[in-house]
Amino acid sequence: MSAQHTPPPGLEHEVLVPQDPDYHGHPNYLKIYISLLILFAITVFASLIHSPLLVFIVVFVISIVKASMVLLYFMHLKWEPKLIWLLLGLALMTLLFLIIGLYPDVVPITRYLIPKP
Amino acid sequence: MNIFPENASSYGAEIDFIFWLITIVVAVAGVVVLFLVLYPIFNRKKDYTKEQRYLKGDNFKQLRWIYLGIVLLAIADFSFLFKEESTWTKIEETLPNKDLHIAVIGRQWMWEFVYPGPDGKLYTDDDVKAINQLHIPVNATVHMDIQAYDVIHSVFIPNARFKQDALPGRSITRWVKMTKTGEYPLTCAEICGIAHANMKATITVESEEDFNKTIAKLYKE
Amino acid sequence: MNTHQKHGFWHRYFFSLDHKDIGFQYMLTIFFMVAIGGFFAYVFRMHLAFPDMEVPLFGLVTNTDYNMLITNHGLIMMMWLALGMLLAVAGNYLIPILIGTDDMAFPKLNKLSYWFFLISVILMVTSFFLPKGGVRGGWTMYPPLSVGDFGYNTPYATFSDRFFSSNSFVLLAIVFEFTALLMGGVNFFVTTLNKRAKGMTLMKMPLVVWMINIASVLFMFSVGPLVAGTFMLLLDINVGTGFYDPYRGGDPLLWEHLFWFFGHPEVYVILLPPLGILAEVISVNSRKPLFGYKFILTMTLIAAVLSMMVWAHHQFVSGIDPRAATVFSIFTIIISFPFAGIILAYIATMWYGKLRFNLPMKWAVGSVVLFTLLGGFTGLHLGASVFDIYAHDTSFVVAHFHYTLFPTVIFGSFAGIYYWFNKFSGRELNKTLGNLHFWLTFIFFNGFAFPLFLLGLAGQQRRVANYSQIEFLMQDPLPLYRQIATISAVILILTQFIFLFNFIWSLLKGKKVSTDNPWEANTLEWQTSSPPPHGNFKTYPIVYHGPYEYNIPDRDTDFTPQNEK
Amino acid sequence: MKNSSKKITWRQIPQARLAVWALIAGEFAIFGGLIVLYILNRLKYESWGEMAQHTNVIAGTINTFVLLTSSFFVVKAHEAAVHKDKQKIKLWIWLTIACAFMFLGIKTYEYTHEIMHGFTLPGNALLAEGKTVEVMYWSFYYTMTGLHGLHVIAGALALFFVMRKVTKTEENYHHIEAAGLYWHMVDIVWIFLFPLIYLIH
Ligand code: HEA
Ligand code: HEA
Ligand code: CUA
Ligand SMILES: [Cu+2]
Repeated sequence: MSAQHTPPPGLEHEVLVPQDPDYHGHPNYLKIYISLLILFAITVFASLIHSPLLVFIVVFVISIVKASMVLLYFMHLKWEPKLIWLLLGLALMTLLFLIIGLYPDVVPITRYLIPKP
Repeated sequence: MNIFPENASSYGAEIDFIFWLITIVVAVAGVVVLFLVLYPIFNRKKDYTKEQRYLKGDNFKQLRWIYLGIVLLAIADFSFLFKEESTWTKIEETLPNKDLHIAVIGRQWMWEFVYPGPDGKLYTDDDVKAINQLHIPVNATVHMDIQAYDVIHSVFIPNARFKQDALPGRSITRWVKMTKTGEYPLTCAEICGIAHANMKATITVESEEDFNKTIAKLYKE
Repeated sequence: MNTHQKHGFWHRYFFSLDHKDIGFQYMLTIFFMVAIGGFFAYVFRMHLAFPDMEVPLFGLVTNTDYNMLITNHGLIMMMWLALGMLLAVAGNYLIPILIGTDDMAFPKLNKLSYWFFLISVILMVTSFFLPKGGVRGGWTMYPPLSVGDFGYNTPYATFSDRFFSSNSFVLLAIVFEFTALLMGGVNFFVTTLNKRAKGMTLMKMPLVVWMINIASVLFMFSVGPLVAGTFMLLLDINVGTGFYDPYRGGDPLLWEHLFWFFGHPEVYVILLPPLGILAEVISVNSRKPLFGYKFILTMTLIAAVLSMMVWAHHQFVSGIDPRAATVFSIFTIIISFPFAGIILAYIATMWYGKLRFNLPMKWAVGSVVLFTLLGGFTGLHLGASVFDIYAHDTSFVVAHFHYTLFPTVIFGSFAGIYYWFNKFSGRELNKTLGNLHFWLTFIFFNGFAFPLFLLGLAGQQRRVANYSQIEFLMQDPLPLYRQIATISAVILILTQFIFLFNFIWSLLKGKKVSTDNPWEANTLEWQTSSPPPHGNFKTYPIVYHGPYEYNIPDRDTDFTPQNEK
Repeated sequence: MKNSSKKITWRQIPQARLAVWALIAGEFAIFGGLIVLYILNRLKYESWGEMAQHTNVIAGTINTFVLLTSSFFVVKAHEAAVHKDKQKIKLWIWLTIACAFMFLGIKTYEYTHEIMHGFTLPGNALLAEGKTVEVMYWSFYYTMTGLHGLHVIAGALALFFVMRKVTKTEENYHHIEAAGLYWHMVDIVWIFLFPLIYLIH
């Protein structure tokens, strides 16, 4: 294999990269899991409300809470460097721009007039 | 200078004006940039001291010329932006009262024009249709409902500085007011298949009476 | 040392894990694609000027041929040349060596990324030979047309008809290529963050490394929705869904949005790496520190964020909400400020310098001048929504984007190739041929592209196979302009053979370099042997200085290698 | 050891994990794009609510539960990796993969049912009824869940191979976490898909 060259001297700092995975905190995973399940149950019951808009809002907010719990604790984002936050933040920003830019052209349907010839 | 085709619509001149405005602004900026680039190239022999050369541009004092450049550019940009946006509002965001309402429908590969029949209303049974021949009265505000059947087309009237894509499924209303009589080309400006190149029509701008005669004749047919 | 020379051809050009070899593989593949793209340009340019003539080497160009030629020219040049040359080649070759490390963080992923790229190239090229011929809907592939003959109107077409159509193949090719570039991007990102030589802080990285990384990240985010959109278009074609079919609740405008949401950031993805290359070249050859390193970086980041808010300027007249168009127009004008900052900073670098007006520098200056004066500034014309009503989809736009793309992609790549040739081959390019190549390219590029402005202002639409039926476009002097453009374009393309010859000949037989650091540059790649061994450095460099420390006052030499105390 | 909130700097983050984070950000843009399109169309067409009633909410609920649980398993595997306990790593990862299979199984069941009821991807049956707009709901449904399903498969494969590598040859324990991150991403996507597709009528 051509990749086999021994790292020459001077690369010692590379060893900084920990081989030991335990360098960030560990929350109590069971607790998180149970609260996720509770939130999940709320979502399912909330969907029985008879108002689509309300359901949408409630359900969406809970989804965001759930997703951020998974992100923060299961994925240890809470202990990750700011760089990762930035990366994910940029992804969300992209989506924000997209939704704002698309809204006026996709949602209002008043301009639809002609049926298929 | 007539690098543009002859203007025949009420707002065409304003669009040309915007072009010249921007061109002048960027021409001035361009001369400055060109000078800035060429000066050091033709002045290569001159010997500066190391201190003079070791300019890193890492503080505001050294960067001030660049900031000044950006500010000047910003002023120039916004000066034409205001004019530009007000024109845009006038042309695209507002619909002046109409004298005539027609539909322009693109299909592979021809233009279909629909005039209101004797009842004066569009989209009724007595509509009048014409293919590739558009007649409109002079000095009349014409509303066009721009539509397409199959793929995206684009109505382009160079002499009116008018362009609007025609999307299937959508009806987009734009207006135009021609101020000169004559025959003008109307072409398709969005690729739409094999005969995109041949998808063209003629607009005849004529006086009110001539126009009425034409419609009456079309209606009979 | 040169471990790779022990391996055979296949090993070097197919299975190598070395970033330099992979970069070179990319480059050869891209040359192959460019040859196709350039040939297509030649054919349709000839057809435009002399509509009734049989084009030598091709024959008579029908309307279908014409549409197919321009579409594939656009696709190849944008997706395979520009993105490939600047992200994949520049990124692969430059990043590890400029940050002073042995290889990419994930060499195998890197190899995989090249293979994906190769698959995409193969898919793209096979698409020309499919029964119904290549794609013909413009490189933007607006849906109802790009769903094509298998469209919403022909539900009876069989699945194999649909799948073995150029439309499916090209979309698949694009998906593969995006995947390749995404893998590359992740690799660059991790390599830059984790594998820098000791002492190489972020602010001591050469600008080109920054630029390629910013471009990769920008690419990664902007392409996401389009990947989803491409899957949807593939489903439309192959399965018969109606995502873009207005008669089934879909909307063709959706694709336009998704495409340009990627498409506009894409042009900056294309622009940033050459700007980085220009920074290297200009700074070295002005013997001065790059003026305002942090300033340029800030401006780039601002522009990168802004670039995600301007996409609809390609759609001013496509039926979007006119009020939204106003907003997009304003942002489009605003985005010129950071670029003004960057360009002015480059120019400021040249002032008070001891300029060496050698070949890389010529390409760099040419790039700055043409990009600014005729590319960037006409961007402002188009960004003004009102004028865009008239100019949209005319040759004015074509001229604008050739004046932005050609100076950045081609001039920038050539600046890079002429600058780093000594490094990656250990030999020198012939200077006379190089000068000839530069001046001919410079002159005839203008000869080709400038008339397009005038044609566009006269109202000539783009993507039209044959103007001879459109009377107002046949008035004098418009046909003459077209012929000037064509003749220049043909000479321009022929000129590239000078380069090709020079490149191959010098690679095999050129004069061996006498020194490892011919430009007296600071950056790390010049502090190792030419060509660099596998693993790049004998001992890992330790970095003490920024990349652009020329003419530090109390030093004897006017340059200070980054790894010298 | 628990809850020690030791922060690390970005120089210390292992390569594999950094790469997976970058990948996740990219995937967010892809799925996010799709979800944005779905939401916008959802706002446009009220009649999609009616279609949403034809989805199998119970199956969806079970699936959500399965995925949430699998996320928990993965994180347990990570904990085992911290203690370098190969046996436990295997156990938790196998449980996760079992969850993946269960998820896919239920999904297949749902798909067959829906297809039998005429809700197919091109939706010719609905088209024949004149429900032109509603067809798109099912197009989105299959595209989103299908793409997600592919990611489930990819995630399970990744977990499997990483587990094999870690327990057999190399002892790169932190690779478990990297693969786990990807799996969580798949879960997060489902957290959004489930209510958007199944619950809002
Ligand atoms: C590398 C590629 C590239 C780059 C960099 C740009 C840069 C810009 N582009 Fe361009 N563009 C394309 C590639 C590119 N474009 C392509 C390929 C298309 C067409 C696609 C298709 O339809 O097929 C297109 C189309 C296009 C359109 C749509 C036209 C239409 O279809 O109707 C518009 C409209 O706004 C536009 C605007 C701009 C603007 C405002 C910039 C700005 O970023 C430019 C900013 C730079 C400057 C302004 C110069 C620097 C300024 C200075 C040095 C100032 C000096 C100051 C002083 C002296 C005070 N472009
Ligand atoms: C990077 C992008 C790029 C580049 C470099 C070029 C280069 C050229 N383009 Fe291209 N062009 C596009 C991108 C590009 N184009 C796009 C996106 C479109 C829109 C398509 C559409 O409408 O859908 C377009 C459309 C377009 C049109 C408009 C067609 C129409 O609308 O009707 C025309 C017409 O003249 C044209 C001509 C040319 C010519 C003569 C060149 C020449 O400059 C070519 C000469 C250059 C080379 C040959 C390559 C450089 C050489 C090397 C790197 C060395 C290696 C070379 C070999 C091995 C040969 N192009
Ligand atoms: Cu219709 Cu082009
Ligand atoms: Cu743009």
